[in-house]
Amino acid sequence: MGVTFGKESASRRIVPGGTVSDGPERLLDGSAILTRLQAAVNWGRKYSFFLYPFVTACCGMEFMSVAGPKYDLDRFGAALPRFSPRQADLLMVVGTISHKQAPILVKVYNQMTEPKWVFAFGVCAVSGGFYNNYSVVQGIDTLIPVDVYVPGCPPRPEMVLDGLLKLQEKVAKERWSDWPRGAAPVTPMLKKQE
Amino acid sequence: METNVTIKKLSNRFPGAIIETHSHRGDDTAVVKKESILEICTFLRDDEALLYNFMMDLTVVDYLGREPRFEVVYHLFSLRHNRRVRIKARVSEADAIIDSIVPVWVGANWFEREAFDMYGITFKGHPEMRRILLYEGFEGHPLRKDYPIKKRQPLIGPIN
Amino acid sequence: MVADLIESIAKIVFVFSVNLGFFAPVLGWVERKQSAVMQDRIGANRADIFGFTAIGLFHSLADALKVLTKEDFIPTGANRFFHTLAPFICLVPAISTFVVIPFGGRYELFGHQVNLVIADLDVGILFVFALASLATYGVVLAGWSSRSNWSLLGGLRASAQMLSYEVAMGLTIIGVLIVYGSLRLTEIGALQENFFHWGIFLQPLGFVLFLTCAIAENKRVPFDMPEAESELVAGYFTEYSGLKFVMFWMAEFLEIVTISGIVTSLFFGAWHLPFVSDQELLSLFQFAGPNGAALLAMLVNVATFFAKVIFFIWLQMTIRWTLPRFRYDQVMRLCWKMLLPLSLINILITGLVVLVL
Amino acid sequence: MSDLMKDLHTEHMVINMGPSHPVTHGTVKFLVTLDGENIVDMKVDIGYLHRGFEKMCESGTWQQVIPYTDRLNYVSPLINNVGYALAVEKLIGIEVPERCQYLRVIACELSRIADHLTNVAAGGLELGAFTAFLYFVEARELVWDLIEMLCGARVTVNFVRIGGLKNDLPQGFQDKTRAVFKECRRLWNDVDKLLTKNRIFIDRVRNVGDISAEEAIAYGFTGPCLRACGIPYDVRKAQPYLVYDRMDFEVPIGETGDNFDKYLVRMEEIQQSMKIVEQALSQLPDGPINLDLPQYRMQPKEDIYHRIDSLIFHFKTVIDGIKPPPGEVYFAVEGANGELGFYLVSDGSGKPYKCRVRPPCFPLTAAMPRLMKGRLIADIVPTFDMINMIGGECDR
Repeated sequence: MGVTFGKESASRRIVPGGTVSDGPERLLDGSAILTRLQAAVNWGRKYSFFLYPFVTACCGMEFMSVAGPKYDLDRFGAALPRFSPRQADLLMVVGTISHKQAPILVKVYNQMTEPKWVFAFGVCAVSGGFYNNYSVVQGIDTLIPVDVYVPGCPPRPEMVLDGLLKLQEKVAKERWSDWPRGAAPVTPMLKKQE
Repeated sequence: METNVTIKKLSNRFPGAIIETHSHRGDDTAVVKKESILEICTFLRDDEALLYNFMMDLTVVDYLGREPRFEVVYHLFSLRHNRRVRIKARVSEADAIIDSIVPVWVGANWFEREAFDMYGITFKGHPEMRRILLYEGFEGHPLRKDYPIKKRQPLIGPIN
Repeated sequence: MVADLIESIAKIVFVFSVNLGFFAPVLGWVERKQSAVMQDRIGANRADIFGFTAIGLFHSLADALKVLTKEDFIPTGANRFFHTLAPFICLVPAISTFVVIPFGGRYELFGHQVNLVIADLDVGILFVFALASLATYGVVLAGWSSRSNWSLLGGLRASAQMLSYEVAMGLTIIGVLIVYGSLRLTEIGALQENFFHWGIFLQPLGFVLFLTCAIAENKRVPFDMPEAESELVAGYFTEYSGLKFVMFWMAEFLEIVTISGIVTSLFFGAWHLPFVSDQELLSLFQFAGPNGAALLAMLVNVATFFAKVIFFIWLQMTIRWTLPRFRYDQVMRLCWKMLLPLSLINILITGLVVLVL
Repeated sequence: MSDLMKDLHTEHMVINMGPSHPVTHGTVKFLVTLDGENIVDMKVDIGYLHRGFEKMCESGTWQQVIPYTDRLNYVSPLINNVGYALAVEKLIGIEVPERCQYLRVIACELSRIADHLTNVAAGGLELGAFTAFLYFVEARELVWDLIEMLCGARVTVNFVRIGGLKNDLPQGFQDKTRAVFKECRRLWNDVDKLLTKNRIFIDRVRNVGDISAEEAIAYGFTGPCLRACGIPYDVRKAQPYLVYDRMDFEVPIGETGDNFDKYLVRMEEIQQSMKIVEQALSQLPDGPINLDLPQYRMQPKEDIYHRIDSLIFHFKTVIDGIKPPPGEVYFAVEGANGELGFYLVSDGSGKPYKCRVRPPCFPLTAAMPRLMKGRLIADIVPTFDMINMIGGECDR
């Protein structure tokens, strides 16, 4: 029997074991050429993350260190920060997201072109951290889908590199049918005046 | 002692406007009537013996249950005399309006906006009295003691 | 006739495979690695194929694969036609400029004259300028058609900057033209056989001015106003994604190669080895017979040319990673108040010297 | 020319810089009205990193505030720690032992070095001088190694306690400091060569963002930005706290208050702070680092495990919090950006009734429209960098 996950993936029925039971993927499943091509593309994607650094808070200090000479994110092919969301693949949410900031984060996510991944950097992005109050979003996964969670306040650079490697592993296992992800499943709550 | 020169001068100059004074832990403090805050600030800035040219900080304390409920607290600093003073003005909840001191120190602009944002005190004569740290559409003033700490007003999202 | 055709095709294939197949991807890698070395880092080195990492060379391949499968995005309300056209207008001139740059001399091979340039135009240098001006349209169109304020600002800056520097660049060349008396790049190259007749010795000021203008024309740091990251997000290509975005990048990289090629042709003795004349080179390879000697000499010359090109690429990369960025008005002031008068002075001095001699 | 301008149909362009824009560090929005490249008007919108600092402080005990202070100015957290602890100590009316005071000075100055290094590095980065950025990030990494050695964390340190410190100096700290400072000075010299005499850099920063001393005072400038205007106001000299009066250091000042002066002041302060740390280490006296007042400062762990009175005090201070007498104080220290003041109100309970921070970069950011009007859009970059707005502190 299939298991259905969440609202956004309701159209996809996923069987334990990982094969998708219906949709176009079924026809292509087992096609050797497509599988090899997919593996090659995944290989390319995992070594070529263009980052969009959504840096808001303290974790930015550690983010600088991760990009700096000692830890050197560039070794994994993820050093090119693109400040235009159109060109970025990996949205690095570095730091606390307040309710005032949330619509902007969602907008940036929606502006990014597929395929796109999200990296929650630091405990504030993961769960809101110890700021459990009126102004802080309790984890960015309430707004946008997240691929890797790296806790820590701020996380040490080693943890960030580990998170990046985990993401690479995840990307290597992806299928064509995982894309596109589409826009973030959120709706405006309060009317915001400009 | 020369430490309370400021308070002495203030009491001499504005005998009717000073409600009380103290120097707890060496911090000279004067509680003044809110109607005369602009006049007192101008005096503190311009008097030769005082010259409080820095408006260091402006904040509000919410004494819930006391009347008047709010205290607007000004911290001033004189570079020439290397001296600090704290001026407080009490504002009631029903009439939460006080004169803006932006004409005296232009730097007070954002501090007053923040006080408005967090405590809902209106500063009369302020050039741009609107929220600064929170967003338009946020209801209530979060630093008031009766605002629940976890009462969220999200702009976006199904959750939160 | 057939031999001519074969020769042309061989040259075209050679030049384009070197440019597109070697320089374009490798320069991406070089830029990453050189910046890494300059900054005490290691740089990209993890992408592997069957365990081989090739000191990070495969990262360029990974980038290419990813970019090819990235969503192609056109903003709502943008002009779809021009938005798609713009990167092509940028890339095509960058590729085709190399057509007139000679990468070797003339050789007698099996009774057939081989001239190592694809199109030996008698107005070669003008052709370069004409194509360089075309690239401006690509940038301006990209900025305008994206329907974004950042792009528009980037496009405006680009149009002003590139046009201004074209004027200055054109004037810096005139000194060279006076000295060598030709617009044909092969001829200018051939005249630099003697080491002391290299453009750098005859036109030192012209060389410095030309290199500055050329880097500015290519919009790289410190002249990257149109794409200044900290001011305009990504400038004129803010709204481009995937392949089209990379086309702008490739155009930039290829232009580095082109600039290096032109600088080498005009100022650094083109394909000649210093202190070795063509005759001496040929006599050096006498042992291989006349055809073999010509072939070997040709190889040496081509290698020399590309070695010089690579040197200038390195120089441009070093400048890129060392200097901070100008401000927009300073860039324009530098052009109109410094480079332009200096190049006029250069023309004047060159003219006087030529007249007197 | 003016007739031509009248005939041309032109309109101003309004663009939105931020809150997610490379120059704004993700926490501030500039609404810029442009006439071509010139800034006609500018509005600054902050609050994107408002995390309810004061509300959180009021909900915890006095000691639980210290981790929150770390995250105010997260580039120099130790200064915030020290400032808060000193303010609470003033409220209670106690003074920490001499050795503790020296160690707090060392901690403060290390933080200040890291802060200024970061600031100059970020300034370089945004002007395109990527290499200078990485040199100073490397230097900062070394200073962070020292901080990590001292308190076990790199960024959010939580090192200072009310009435003392978390721990004493670790073994070998002196030697490590000497080695690190040697390396820092070398990198400092490299960056000095790369930037201070670099014509492009000078052109970008000189005569941009300048402000007169009177205006700076009216806006409430403090710290390096005020000193760049030529006013030698430094809380460490004006109202010496801890043992700063025993240190021999100078307060660098500028002349015009432009970005170049701010940069030079910060560069010189890095040197002065290194000098202070060296002096403090050489003068460091022996003795306890914590006050022996169990109702305010936790007793050593051995005592808690073995003595019932210590255990009771420990229980009371952890569960109820320490209880300063009712009253109010304002205490200012010299933060990396200027005067960092804490205004505390106690109602005699275990929780702060009010814990207000005077953020130094709040008035600095407020002056951005004044500094930028009539300038070019590219000038926002160095000016905003040299103001060094830190989101955590400005928005709290």
